[in-house]
Amino acid sequence: MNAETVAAVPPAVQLEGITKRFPGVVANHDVSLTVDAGTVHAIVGENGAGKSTLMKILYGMQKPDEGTIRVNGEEVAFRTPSDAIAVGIGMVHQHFMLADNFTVLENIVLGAEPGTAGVLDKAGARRRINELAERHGLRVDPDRLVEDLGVGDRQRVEILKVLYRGARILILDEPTAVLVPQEVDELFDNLRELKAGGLTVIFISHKLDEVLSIADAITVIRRGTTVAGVDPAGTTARQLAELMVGNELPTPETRESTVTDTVMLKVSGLTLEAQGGRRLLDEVSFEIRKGEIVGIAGVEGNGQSELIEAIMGIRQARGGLTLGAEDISAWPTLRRREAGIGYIPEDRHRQGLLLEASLWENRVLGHQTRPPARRGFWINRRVSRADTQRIVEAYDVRTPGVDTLALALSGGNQQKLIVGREMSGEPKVLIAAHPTRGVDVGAQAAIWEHLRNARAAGLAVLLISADLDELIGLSDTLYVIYRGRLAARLDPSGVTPERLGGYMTGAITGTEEA
Amino acid sequence: ACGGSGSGGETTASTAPSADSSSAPAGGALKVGLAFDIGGRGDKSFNDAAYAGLEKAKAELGAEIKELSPASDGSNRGELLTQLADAGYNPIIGVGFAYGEDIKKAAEEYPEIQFAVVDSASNATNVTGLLFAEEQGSYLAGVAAALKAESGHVGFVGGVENDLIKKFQAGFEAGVKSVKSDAKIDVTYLTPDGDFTGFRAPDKGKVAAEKMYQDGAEIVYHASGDSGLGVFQAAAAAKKKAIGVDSDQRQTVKETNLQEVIMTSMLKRVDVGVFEFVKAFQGGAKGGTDVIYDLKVDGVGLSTTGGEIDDIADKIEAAQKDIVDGKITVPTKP
Amino acid sequence: MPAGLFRALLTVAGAVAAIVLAIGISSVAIVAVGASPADAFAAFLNFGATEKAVSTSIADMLNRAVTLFIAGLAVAIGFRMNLFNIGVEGQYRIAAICAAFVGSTFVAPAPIQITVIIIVAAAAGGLYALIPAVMKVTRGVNEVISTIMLNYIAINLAAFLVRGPFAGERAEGQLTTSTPVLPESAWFPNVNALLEMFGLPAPRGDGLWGFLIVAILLGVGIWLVLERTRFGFEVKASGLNAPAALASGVDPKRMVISAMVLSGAVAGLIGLPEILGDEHAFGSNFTPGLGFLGIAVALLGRNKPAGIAVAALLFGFLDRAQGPLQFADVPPSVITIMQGTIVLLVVIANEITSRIALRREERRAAQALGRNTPVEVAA
Amino acid sequence: MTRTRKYHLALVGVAAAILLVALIRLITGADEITSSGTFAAALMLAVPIGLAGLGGLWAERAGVVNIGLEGMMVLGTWFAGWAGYQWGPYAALVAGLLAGAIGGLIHAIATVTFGVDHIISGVAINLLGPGVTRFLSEVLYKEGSPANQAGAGITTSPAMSSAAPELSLPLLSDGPDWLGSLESTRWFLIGDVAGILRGLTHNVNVLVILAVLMLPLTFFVLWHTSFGLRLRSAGENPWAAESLGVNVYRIKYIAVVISGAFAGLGGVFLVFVSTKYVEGQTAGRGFIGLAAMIFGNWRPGGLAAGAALFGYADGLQLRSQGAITSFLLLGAILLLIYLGVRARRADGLSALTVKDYTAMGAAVVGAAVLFWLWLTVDRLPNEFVFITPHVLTLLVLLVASQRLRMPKADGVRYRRGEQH
Ligand SMILES: Nc1ncnc2c1ncn2[C@@H]1O[C@H](COP(=O)(O)OP(=O)(O)OP(=O)(O)O)[C@@H](O)[C@H]1O
Ligand SMILES: Nc1ncnc2c1ncn2[C@@H]1O[C@H](COP(=O)(O)OP(=O)(O)OP(=O)(O)O)[C@@H](O)[C@H]1O
Ligand SMILES: [Mg+2]
Ligand SMILES: [Mg+2]
Repeated sequence: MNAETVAAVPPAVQLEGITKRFPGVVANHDVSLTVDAGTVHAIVGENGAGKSTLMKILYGMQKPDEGTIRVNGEEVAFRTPSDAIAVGIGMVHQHFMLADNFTVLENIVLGAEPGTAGVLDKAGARRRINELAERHGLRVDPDRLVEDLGVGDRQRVEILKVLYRGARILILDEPTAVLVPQEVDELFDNLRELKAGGLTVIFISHKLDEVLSIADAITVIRRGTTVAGVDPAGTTARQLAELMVGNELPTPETRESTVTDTVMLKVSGLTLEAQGGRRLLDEVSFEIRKGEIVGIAGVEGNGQSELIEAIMGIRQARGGLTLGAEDISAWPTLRRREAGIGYIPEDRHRQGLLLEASLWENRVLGHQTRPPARRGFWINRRVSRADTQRIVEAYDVRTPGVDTLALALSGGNQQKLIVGREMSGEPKVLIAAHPTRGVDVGAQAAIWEHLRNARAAGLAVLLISADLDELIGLSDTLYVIYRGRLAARLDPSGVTPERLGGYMTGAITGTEEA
Repeated sequence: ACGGSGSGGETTASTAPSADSSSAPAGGALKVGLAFDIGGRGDKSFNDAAYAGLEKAKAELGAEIKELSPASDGSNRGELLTQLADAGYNPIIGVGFAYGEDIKKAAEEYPEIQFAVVDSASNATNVTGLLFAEEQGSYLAGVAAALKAESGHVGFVGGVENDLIKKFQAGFEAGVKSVKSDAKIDVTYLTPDGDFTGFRAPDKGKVAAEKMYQDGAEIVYHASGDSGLGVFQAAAAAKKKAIGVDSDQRQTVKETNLQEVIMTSMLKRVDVGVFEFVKAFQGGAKGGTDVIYDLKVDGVGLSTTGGEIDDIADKIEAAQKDIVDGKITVPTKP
Repeated sequence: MPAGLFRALLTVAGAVAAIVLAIGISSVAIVAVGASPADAFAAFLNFGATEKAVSTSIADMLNRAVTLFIAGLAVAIGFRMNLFNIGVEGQYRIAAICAAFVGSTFVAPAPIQITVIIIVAAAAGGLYALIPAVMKVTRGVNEVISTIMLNYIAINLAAFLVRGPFAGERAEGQLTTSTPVLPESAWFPNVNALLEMFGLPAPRGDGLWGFLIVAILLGVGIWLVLERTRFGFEVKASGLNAPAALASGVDPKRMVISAMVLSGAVAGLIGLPEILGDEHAFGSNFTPGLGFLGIAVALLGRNKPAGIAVAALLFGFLDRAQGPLQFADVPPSVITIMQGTIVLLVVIANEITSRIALRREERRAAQALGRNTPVEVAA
Repeated sequence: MTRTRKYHLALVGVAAAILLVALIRLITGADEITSSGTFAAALMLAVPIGLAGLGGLWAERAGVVNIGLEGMMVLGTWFAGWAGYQWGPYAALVAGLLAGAIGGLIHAIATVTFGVDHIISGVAINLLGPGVTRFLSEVLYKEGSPANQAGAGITTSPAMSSAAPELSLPLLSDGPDWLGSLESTRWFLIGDVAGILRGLTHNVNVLVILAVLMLPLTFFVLWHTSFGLRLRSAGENPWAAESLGVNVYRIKYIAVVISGAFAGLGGVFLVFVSTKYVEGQTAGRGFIGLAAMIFGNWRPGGLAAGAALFGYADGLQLRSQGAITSFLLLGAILLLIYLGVRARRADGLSALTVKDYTAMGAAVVGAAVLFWLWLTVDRLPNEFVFITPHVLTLLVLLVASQRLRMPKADGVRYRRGEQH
């Protein structure tokens, strides 16, 4: 930013010539970054560009191979996060770092426990947390178990963790990935307050409009190096994206409707109760026709996961499920898959992949009972390999070969493999949950393209996503799920992300017919 | 017949075949091999007694000796025998009834070698069975216990519930009843057959004995290996008496407070058995028979260390005489 | 070099290094006793003076390896899908006594008789393993503790059966209890011929157990099932990532039941080499503890049949030296120490080597992604 | 459910249990069920299991599965015996503790530093423990060694130079021994309670007291100190802990070493009871301890209950094989109670599903069979008596295990900076 301020106060963070090599990968190469005190500084870049790594270095979780770190002008060398915490740096990680079986309080104080002679002072901690929460408008009940919290609350807990340690420099790695607009706005309000309080925020996101709305300065990273420092004032999302990837930013737009009137999947009165009798799914009913993409919008934790798992037969729910003409409500998962339901899970590492297995074995996963993967009760290795090769080429999965272990691939490439797998064997219905989450723009475009083509070929798709542009752009029909019931049925062509967010958070009620 | 081992062609040690030099092993040093049972040497009991006999043979007969212990799971008893045989040892002794089958096989493999097995009957022409009449010794222990226990309430703690230990129980019970037909005898086993931890569980022995003493038992006889330790402790705590087994435990147990509670011990002279066998072998004796070590040849008996049973020595003598004369036949099964 | 080959070579290298280290450690122990390591290791290699002795020793070693191999297989099947079947110990005991008894109740031509016995053993083992499996899928009972409990129960049950319902009649004064002796037709013919092929005389005693053949076939079969079939794939998937397996249509309950039962069925065979080839009955001398050793063998062999075979041979080789070591006046417990250290060190080596292999994998992946210049890779 | 309510429920449960047992005692006349002797024995047999269980708890709460407890316990027994005969019980205590801790250290090095599968490492240690101790015995206790003169053999150490002191509650269970006299009255309930209390307070070994104190201590440390919070975080989500500057490696090391020390302590206790090391005296208690810990849902209270159950069943079984049969009656009664509860919960027969019917039917049959057995069988074959504790454990697990929850990252290989 402008020179005077720099001269006045030393920059909060100053990274110079940071290089970090992982086996075979150079995550960061001679990165330089200057963050002025009391500003919100955004870092953007495609998947695997090296953002998280850079931040982990700044937070003392990774040691740089080369380069110097200055905090408030002082040169520092971190051995562990505690060193970073000591100089007032705090980090909210890309993936939640919470112990589910602990209370909010325990999660927050962990590592910085108050008390005398090692004995935990819970009352004191509770007071401090409540007071912090008040000051920054981050409401959470310190005594609840984290596993009972929604993503929004969890995000707040993460930020409280950092504030609790009196951090003056906050690192937020993709904090908005799982939030809806309203929650994002809340978060940004919080950030502005923090900024007003003189704190410095480093902010990573793939959502460029957000970046532009909150950031005072932006640094673009590509392939591990800083390619540009940008002033948000005079920049558009597209320009940013081009800086990131060097190509046009695609937007999901369904061309002419391919919806037929043969119903492919019919869900009627689907209901699922939790132990306490609380309804996770409440009389959910809808239809998906051949060549139709039905989108489901909703804040995470409102029943999306339960819905898709019920449709896949992973959870047992009451209610009707018909595929084409057949009632499949009593079928086990396997039979449903065999009948032609494809499944892109929301968490690829948890439900989608065998990380320690080769790519071709991951291709077989879910198809182990069908040709080409299966011959009699044998697994057909040769054909499976060949077919995996096909996917690798068709979906541009970047890998040395089909015998590579899945965990060696970047998340984006892992995702492409999964999409390719689920598309093969001509599914009749595809359940796609966050098909492009954490995937960079290039890969995003490719995956959208594949969805569109399949749709044109008559595939019925149930799309669940936190990316509202994706939802609006791809869906033919859009439902909003709120507290386990379908709160509204909307026409994608006539709805803005903001209004959609209103429905998702229950701010707007009542349905409107398309 | 003695020891209930009525199998044909048996002799008793007293009338063991006298040496006839012609069949003595041609010159050559005397190399005696011995294979222990699980636990091996240093168990302060059975195995050590056998080893004592072996050392006696070394000292008095100038034998060259080698003793082997099996793996802790006893999976390689047979291997030990062949290894001893291949190393040129003759005779070879297996300690413990577990060797019965393996000795038989080895004997067929090496007809030229003489074998002996402790606690198991001869099952080949070149195998000598060294059998002990534990029930007879236990009978005397029972007599002593009954005579000493005014209330007529005694107990028996068995380590592992197998037939060998049941021989002890049977003899003991018979002995007690012979004195006091209305006597009360508590019996407890620590583990079932096949679970040998019962011989190494002093705490369990203690619990079992404690109960007996609390119920009024005055003397408890144990056949439970190292678990006996617990029995002695219980006795000491209850200021009552106990009877040891196999060796003279009043000597082998070093704790003075425990020595005092060991009224007597039922001696099982495996050492005698081993030594006599080697001696007989040197004398040219051939196998194919069982040698019964019973009261008649002092193969079993009661220890008198501490002199606690001297006052009833005559009654014990009488019982012993009746058994030797065959007036009394002691059962081998409870 | 193809990733697979590279990984294999690395593993072998690691294992060798580990074993050398283990030998070093036990040498220290041996020196501590005042014996010379040289003698000790001579004892390990001393298979006897005469040819006959040598072939006997080899037979002993192989016979031991056979049982350990089967035990390892049984354990591995469960471990493959993170199903910790600690209950192999109990399963093989129950199976052995049932098979021994049933086999003694009838006489049929050898092939039929032996087949029936094997089937009974497998069935009994499988059924006994079914108990913890059902407890797990219906009531979510942790299999580690249920199988530990069932081991104790099995020991007692066997003791009861062998002295009660299944007891055979015994010679006067015989103190060992056992099931009725099997008819000749159930005695598994030995395969001393194998040794004779190498110009060795027939070993003494029962010679080389014919069950060796069964074990080999079993090993190949298990390998095929685990590595090549749909079932094997589902086992692997469940082991690597249960939620993913579930999401892809693998029924976890079915998997737990079938894997556990298969494991138990294989466990059922552990006792047979001894019973069919040597003792011809289940009795007081029946070898205990193979189930626990099986765990060590399986883990040493990385739950893969080939590896398990090697591990079993190694253990057999070490166990055989029980006698020779004592001839060399070295405490035989050195064997157990070696086995323990080898297991520990080999798995540590495995960890290190597989990490190296993984890094290499990632490097190649990253190169394919073309994110880095050669210079930096060199760095 | 709040902690206090849990606590009250527990109290009520215990009271109900005592009442029930007293009732059984009255009906069956099997006095051993509540005699002080039985409870003394139960306590003695439960302590080593409980200590092993605590060992398991400390390790697994920090995310390290420890089936090497048995091996560590064996080390504990040997070194306790070895130090005990030379320098007395306190040296034995220290030596056994250290030996176990070293076993734990090996486990920590393998699992934490090298990321070896926890089960493998544990199995290896279970091989090493007996191997090393046997080796040491063969070296130090062989014929002619000084120890051998002092009464050692390959399978036993010499006796401890002096026994560990034992304590009693003055007046109540000592001297006038009021509890004792109360017990001997055998009045319903009063006699029973007196017997139980006396059993737990008469001539109690100091180590028992120490061991029992370890339970609340463990609870306090793990749930009410910052160290405990960090330790448990290593078992729930080590990466979160790492990201907050907690040194997870160090925590895990400490936890596993302590775990080993507890196992060693269990070994020491066995030696105190037998006054010397006896080869194989652990007899699988390490595994039982682990079972008790899982049984107790990875919590000190629960594992105490598990250990107590084992100790009690084992002690009763050793003292009076006959009394065991009265458990058949107990089982029958429990089934009937279950039946009643289930029937009341289901409002009206209409609401009952097939599942309910089958369950209740099974309960009825079970109760009938057990009752019939109790009437007819007067003495079970010993083999069936011996397995009482194990069968009981299985039964309890069948009923309760749904509620078990193990630490999220238990048994997971943790490497710094490699979360996925
Ligand atoms: N711990 C690690 N070990 C090996 N390689 C790593 C490690 N962490 C990151 N990498 C490599 O460094 C590259 C940069 O990773 P990083 O997580 O920083 O990307 P990113 O910019 O955060 O991507 P995303 O936007 O998806 O979060 C990755 O592509 C990966 O190849
Ligand atoms: N700790 C690690 N060890 C090894 N590889 C790692 C590690 N962290 C990240 N990677 C690898 O770096 C590559 C990219 O990492 P990164 O997390 O940036 O990808 P991503 O697109 O964000 O995937 P995800 O969304 O699942 O995090 C992937 O191969 C990932 O497996
Ligand atoms: Mg990132
Ligand atoms: Mg990422």
